[in-house]
Amino acid sequence: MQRIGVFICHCGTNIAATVDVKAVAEALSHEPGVVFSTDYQYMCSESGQTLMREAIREHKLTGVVVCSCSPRMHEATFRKAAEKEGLNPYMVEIANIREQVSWIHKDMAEATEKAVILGRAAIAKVHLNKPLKAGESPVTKRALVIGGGIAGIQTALDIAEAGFEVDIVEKQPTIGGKMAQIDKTFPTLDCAACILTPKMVDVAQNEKIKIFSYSEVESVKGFVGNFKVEIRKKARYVDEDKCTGCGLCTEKCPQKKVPNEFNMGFDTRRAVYIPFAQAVPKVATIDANNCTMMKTGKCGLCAKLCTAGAIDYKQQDQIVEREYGAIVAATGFNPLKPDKFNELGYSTCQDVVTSLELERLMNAAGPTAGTLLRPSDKTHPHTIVFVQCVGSRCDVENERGKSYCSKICCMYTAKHAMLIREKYPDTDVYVFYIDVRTPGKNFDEFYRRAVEQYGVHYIKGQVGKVVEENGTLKVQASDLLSGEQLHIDADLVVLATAVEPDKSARSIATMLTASMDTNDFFTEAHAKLRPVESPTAGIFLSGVCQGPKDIPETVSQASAAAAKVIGLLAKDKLTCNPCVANSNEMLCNGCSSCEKVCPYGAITYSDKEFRGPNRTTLIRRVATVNEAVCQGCGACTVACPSGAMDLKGFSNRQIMAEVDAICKM
Amino acid sequence: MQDVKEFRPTIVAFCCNWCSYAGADLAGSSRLVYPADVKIIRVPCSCRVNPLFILRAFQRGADGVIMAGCHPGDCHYTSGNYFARRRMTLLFSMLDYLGIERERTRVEWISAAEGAKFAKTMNEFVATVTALGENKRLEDLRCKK
Amino acid sequence: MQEMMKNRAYALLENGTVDRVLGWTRGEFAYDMTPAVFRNADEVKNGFVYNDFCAANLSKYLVKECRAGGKILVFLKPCDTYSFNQLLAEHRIKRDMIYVVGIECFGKADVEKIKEMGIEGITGITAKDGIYTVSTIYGDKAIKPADVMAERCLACKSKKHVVYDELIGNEGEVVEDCNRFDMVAKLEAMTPDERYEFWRGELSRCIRCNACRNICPACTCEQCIFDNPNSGVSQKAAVNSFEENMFHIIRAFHVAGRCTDCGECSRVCPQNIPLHLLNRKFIKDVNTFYGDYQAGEDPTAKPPLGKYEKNDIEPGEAGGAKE
Amino acid sequence: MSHNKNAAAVEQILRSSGVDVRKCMRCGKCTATCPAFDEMEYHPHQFVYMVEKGQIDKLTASPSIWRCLSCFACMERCPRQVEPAKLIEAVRLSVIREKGANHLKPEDIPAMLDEDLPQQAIASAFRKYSK
Amino acid sequence: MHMKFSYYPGCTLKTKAKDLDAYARASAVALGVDLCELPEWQCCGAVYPMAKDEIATKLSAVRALMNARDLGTDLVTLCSACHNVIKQVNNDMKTDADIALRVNNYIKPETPYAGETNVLHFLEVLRDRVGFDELKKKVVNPLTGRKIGAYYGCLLLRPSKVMAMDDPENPTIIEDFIRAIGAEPVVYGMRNECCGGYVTLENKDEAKKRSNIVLESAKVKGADTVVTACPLCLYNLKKNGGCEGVDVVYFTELLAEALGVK
Repeated sequence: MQRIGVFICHCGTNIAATVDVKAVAEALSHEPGVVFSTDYQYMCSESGQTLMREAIREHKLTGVVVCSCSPRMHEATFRKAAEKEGLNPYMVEIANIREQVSWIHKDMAEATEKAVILGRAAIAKVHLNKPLKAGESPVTKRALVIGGGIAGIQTALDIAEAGFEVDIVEKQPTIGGKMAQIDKTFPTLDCAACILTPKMVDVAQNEKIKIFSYSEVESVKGFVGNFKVEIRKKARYVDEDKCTGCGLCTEKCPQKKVPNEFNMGFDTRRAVYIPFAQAVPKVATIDANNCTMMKTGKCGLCAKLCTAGAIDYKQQDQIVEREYGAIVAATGFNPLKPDKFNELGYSTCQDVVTSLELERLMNAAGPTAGTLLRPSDKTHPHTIVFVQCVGSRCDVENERGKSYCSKICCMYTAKHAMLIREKYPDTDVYVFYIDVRTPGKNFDEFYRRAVEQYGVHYIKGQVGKVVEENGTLKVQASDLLSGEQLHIDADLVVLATAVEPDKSARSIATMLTASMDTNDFFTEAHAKLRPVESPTAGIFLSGVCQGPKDIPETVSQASAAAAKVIGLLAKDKLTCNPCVANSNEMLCNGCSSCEKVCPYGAITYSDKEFRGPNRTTLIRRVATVNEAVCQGCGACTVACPSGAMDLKGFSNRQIMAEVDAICKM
Repeated sequence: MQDVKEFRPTIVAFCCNWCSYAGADLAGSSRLVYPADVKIIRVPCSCRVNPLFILRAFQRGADGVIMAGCHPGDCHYTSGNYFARRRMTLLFSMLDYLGIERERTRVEWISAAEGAKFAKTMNEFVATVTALGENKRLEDLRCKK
Repeated sequence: MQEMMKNRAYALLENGTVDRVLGWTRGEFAYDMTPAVFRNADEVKNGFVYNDFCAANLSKYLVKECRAGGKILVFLKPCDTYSFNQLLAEHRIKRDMIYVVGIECFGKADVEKIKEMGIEGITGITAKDGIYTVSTIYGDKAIKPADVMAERCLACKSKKHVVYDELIGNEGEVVEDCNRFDMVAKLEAMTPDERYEFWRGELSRCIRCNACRNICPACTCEQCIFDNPNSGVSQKAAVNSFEENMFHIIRAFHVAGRCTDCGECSRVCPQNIPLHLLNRKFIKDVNTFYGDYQAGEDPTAKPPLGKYEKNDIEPGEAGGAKE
Repeated sequence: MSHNKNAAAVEQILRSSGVDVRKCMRCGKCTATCPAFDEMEYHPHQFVYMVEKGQIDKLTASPSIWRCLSCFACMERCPRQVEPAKLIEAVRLSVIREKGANHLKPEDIPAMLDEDLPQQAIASAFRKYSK
Repeated sequence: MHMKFSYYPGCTLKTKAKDLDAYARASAVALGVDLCELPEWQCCGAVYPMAKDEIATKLSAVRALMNARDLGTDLVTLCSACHNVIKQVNNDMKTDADIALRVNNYIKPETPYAGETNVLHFLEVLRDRVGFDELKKKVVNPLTGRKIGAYYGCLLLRPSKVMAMDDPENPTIIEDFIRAIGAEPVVYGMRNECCGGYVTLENKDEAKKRSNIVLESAKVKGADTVVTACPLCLYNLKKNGGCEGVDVVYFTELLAEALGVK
């Protein structure tokens, strides 16, 4: 028989005003096994915990019931206090008499009666509680970062800095991501390449970091500390180890007409290419869809030219299996294609461009060598209209856009406007905005500079229609503050399109069993307190894959994710949740019903010898639960017909004891 | 008129820890009233609810049993509520087949953010079961007071 | 038929393919054919019987036989092969220890039906040219097999063997239109009160002899929860209506998605409770809600309670009481 | 706002139009897109805001309600599904549903006709302007 | 290939817009499309009643839809306005339970109507049923060298969720049609902006302004002809707009011409 102590918390007046706490303590003191029952003003306070610890000591308690707020609030607090006194923490149960009683019932007699019943149920459960000990599992001391943009790069560098191995898997031929395409960065206006490329070089030179470029994650198995990942290294038809990145092939390849995705299609590249000069790894890639040799078997010029002998037309995709202790999703974003906003002319007018396209049109390494020219006729634009919030902040029922604010557009548009006015003072720049959102250090000052110093025309209103006539973009818009409808003849229109998570994120989340929101952003374990962790243990989030953010924020979050990864990899062993499934081998039929409903693959089977009747032995197939993998959902316990499978901490008998206590009026 | 004592049902609510129990907490912190007849048992996931528990509750005097879990697709354990949904669909259909009032059992998906739905569901369910009256068809007279 | 089976048994024992033979032998009464294991040709010769009263499904006996080692020959009727496959799927038997001989089946006789005809004191039954000759202490009587065919055979779902190593007789087909859900549908069409009365009338007769459980090829638990004092739900004998309901609901639930609808439970019930109607309800529901599924048809198929669809029907939407 | 003296009128217009004015984020795209802008005293975004503020009297008295072309452009392009055209129609209906308040009277028609005018124009105008 | 549809011509097509109707019927015959005029149709009301509490004004459209359902055919329209009204009302019957209930209570049909009929514009018949490639094969008199602007106006495209004919801001259906009959389509910015509509009755100036904006836009891009599917658009563009060198005709007229049945 357990020796149970019962503690009724007043929670100030939160409970005591509605529940007669003294009466509850008195009633529960008569329950079987209860040797101590009292009430106290704040059980969660230091002195409340001391009261409990003293009672455990004095009355030699083997079990504790606290009637208080929700266990989601203070179960951990009370269990920790009990543990300090040498009592197994899993011998403590909570009866929720605040959220489930005092806060929702008005009548004191009724509330008191229900509090007693809930207390009885908790006591009944404690009678069947057993001390539980958390198991341990080892940790593979290597991390995987999925995505090689600035988020992935920063996370990898920080993890490597702490002395752990990191692999980066990047689906493009080079790391660098979106930041590599950007011209200048706000609010300092320094050049993106100047601050990004040194970090890319650091990654390449770091002995702890291995880059799988032009590669994708194929499958993920295992659990926190023990992931097994298959990586598909896509055939790039160039031997990475041999290629010196000399670039001869990329200059001589006769197939010149491939749209250059790095420059947003404003110019062309060859079929064998290195995306940009500072690419890491600096290795050529053959684009099989456009290579004459790959398509027709006739050409082979690059192979003839390559002195290193790196070209290999027969290369195949390769699957590499690697083990990791932690995985970081850094899958990034893409700008929304504004083809559902054709009133703004994106599909019909060449000179209506997106902001990322404008980055390339202004970049010194871009298709116009940094001179801002219109795509249509390569002339200088003199009137430029920026449209904010294209595809952002749409009603959820509006299938054209996203419901969220993309967060970065206000700032980069101010940056664009300012850079243009700086370089081409004869240009008129209009920005149509709904709200200007600039929270961030030096951000509003930056925006004000665009207005005050650079004379950018900020207009509160939206553009309703853009029509091209005789090379001029006729912009029809509203100016809400003056109550006018404006008709502006513009030369260039720039759409600040919403960011959206990369398309690969959904399938990666499925592989990682990490949850996503309706917009396909990864969900964090806690919106405020655990923002860089996924609810799935061992999966961490870095950068825009978790939600829109700018570069400074991405980098801080990337480092935060790295810190969490380092915290995990620094451990030699992980403590597991002890409330896991457990199979009674004597009862197990080995029928595999449990295995079929286990979402974690935590159940395995083996043939074991058992003592049969008359001193015989017989071999039976029985289930074993891997306690490090089991998350304790209990699906298997119901699938099991023989009752062999049970859940520690929520056993069949414990739950039935609660049922009995509740129904016994 | 006869002097009958007002019938108050006993309702057992199995709530999953991650969504519905948190939804009940939210109902509490939002001070949304529902009858004291409802008593909640916390389980890790709706898939932990064994038909045995439901029958057991009826045996011991429950007049209604409700199971609440995360919305399909939102299970903390990814698939638990999908399995629970199949099990309860079949179990409830069987109880109905045996002539036991199907209104005494219910499944509802309630998220951690749906405190209001939790209170509304419990109010509705208590009203339904109160209207049905005492559970006679799955009672065990030995367990009656 | 019996002779062909015996000859195959001799041959397979002889050439060492199998060590034992699982078949039927005569029990206490002439119509009482009971499962038996034969260890050699002599035992087969003297004891092996096969006739229209060999209704027992032998699959379940293989669970025990597989633990005894060696290789065993088993004769399976088409419906028994579904149970066999299901046991295989659940790893309760080992395929490589078993040699399956499929045997053709035209339906089995139900001795209760013979007795209902007022025939008493039966001492022997022989079949010839499609007529049963029943010898009794009062003389011989001739009856037509169709008049005494077991209920479950009248609604036979399949004449096709889903597994065998060799076949005696001809292979049949799955019976598409077997009407086996008619009675379930009839019950569903009743009011809840009528259904309650019906089942009370049936289940209240239960004496908890456990015959249904012991014969059921799906009930092969190492220890049944109802026998396990630690399960918290053990019962020796049903004390009242609740326990009667409880036992049968849980038993049906435990075999839901696993029951092949072999009908053994109803066949062996000494109280003639139509227990198969509980299992068939689950089978019908599974077919309706989740698509047709026949347990044992494909041992690699995922059972309906071991899988799900995201848009599965909600418990509140499923069917419902007719007013 | 619920205590506004125009509460009943607002309620009627919201119910009749089915528009949720609270969804408006004041972006002004409706007004940017409106082809009848120059003819209007109050513009589409103002309809939304003024209904929300309960300024129904001003709207019902304004000639703007007869100027909407029902071209659905504001509805189509609104990122928030607010549908200002429906609101304008509801305000107009609240006027012409009053007895004798028809904006277009049969006796006005002959003067408007010309030989090419399609019936459709008259039918449309009656639907929009009269009850 | 033989296709049979119920056909709703609408009032104006029986009077001022006889051409729109007659050329369509002649072309339909040439294309093997059977347009069976719906018996006893009534005026659709010409404009879609947007208010939730307008029921009576939706009834004639519902009756037409119900007749087509009972005949077991899709319902084809030609006039943009009729198409807009009938398609939007159909959508109400499908998606707005309250409106559907009240309409059905009013009409009391044997089988309540719930938006079962498929409403097609004749252009959609050409695109999705006949196919522009097939149409091209049947052209005997290709309009080679003609530069034609498509005028969509408002009613064919908006609200796009309901009308679901094409991209509401960058449509191609009429351009593809123009290509199929051998002419060169001219894409211009104002092709989906309003012509002034019914406001022409009391505000000619506005209608003139709107129509001229549209025609100027087409002219700048080099169109010699603008096609429409709406009698009121045709009226506004021709009568109130009027742009030298730009003719305004019904699309069916060009279709008939190309098919040699004009």
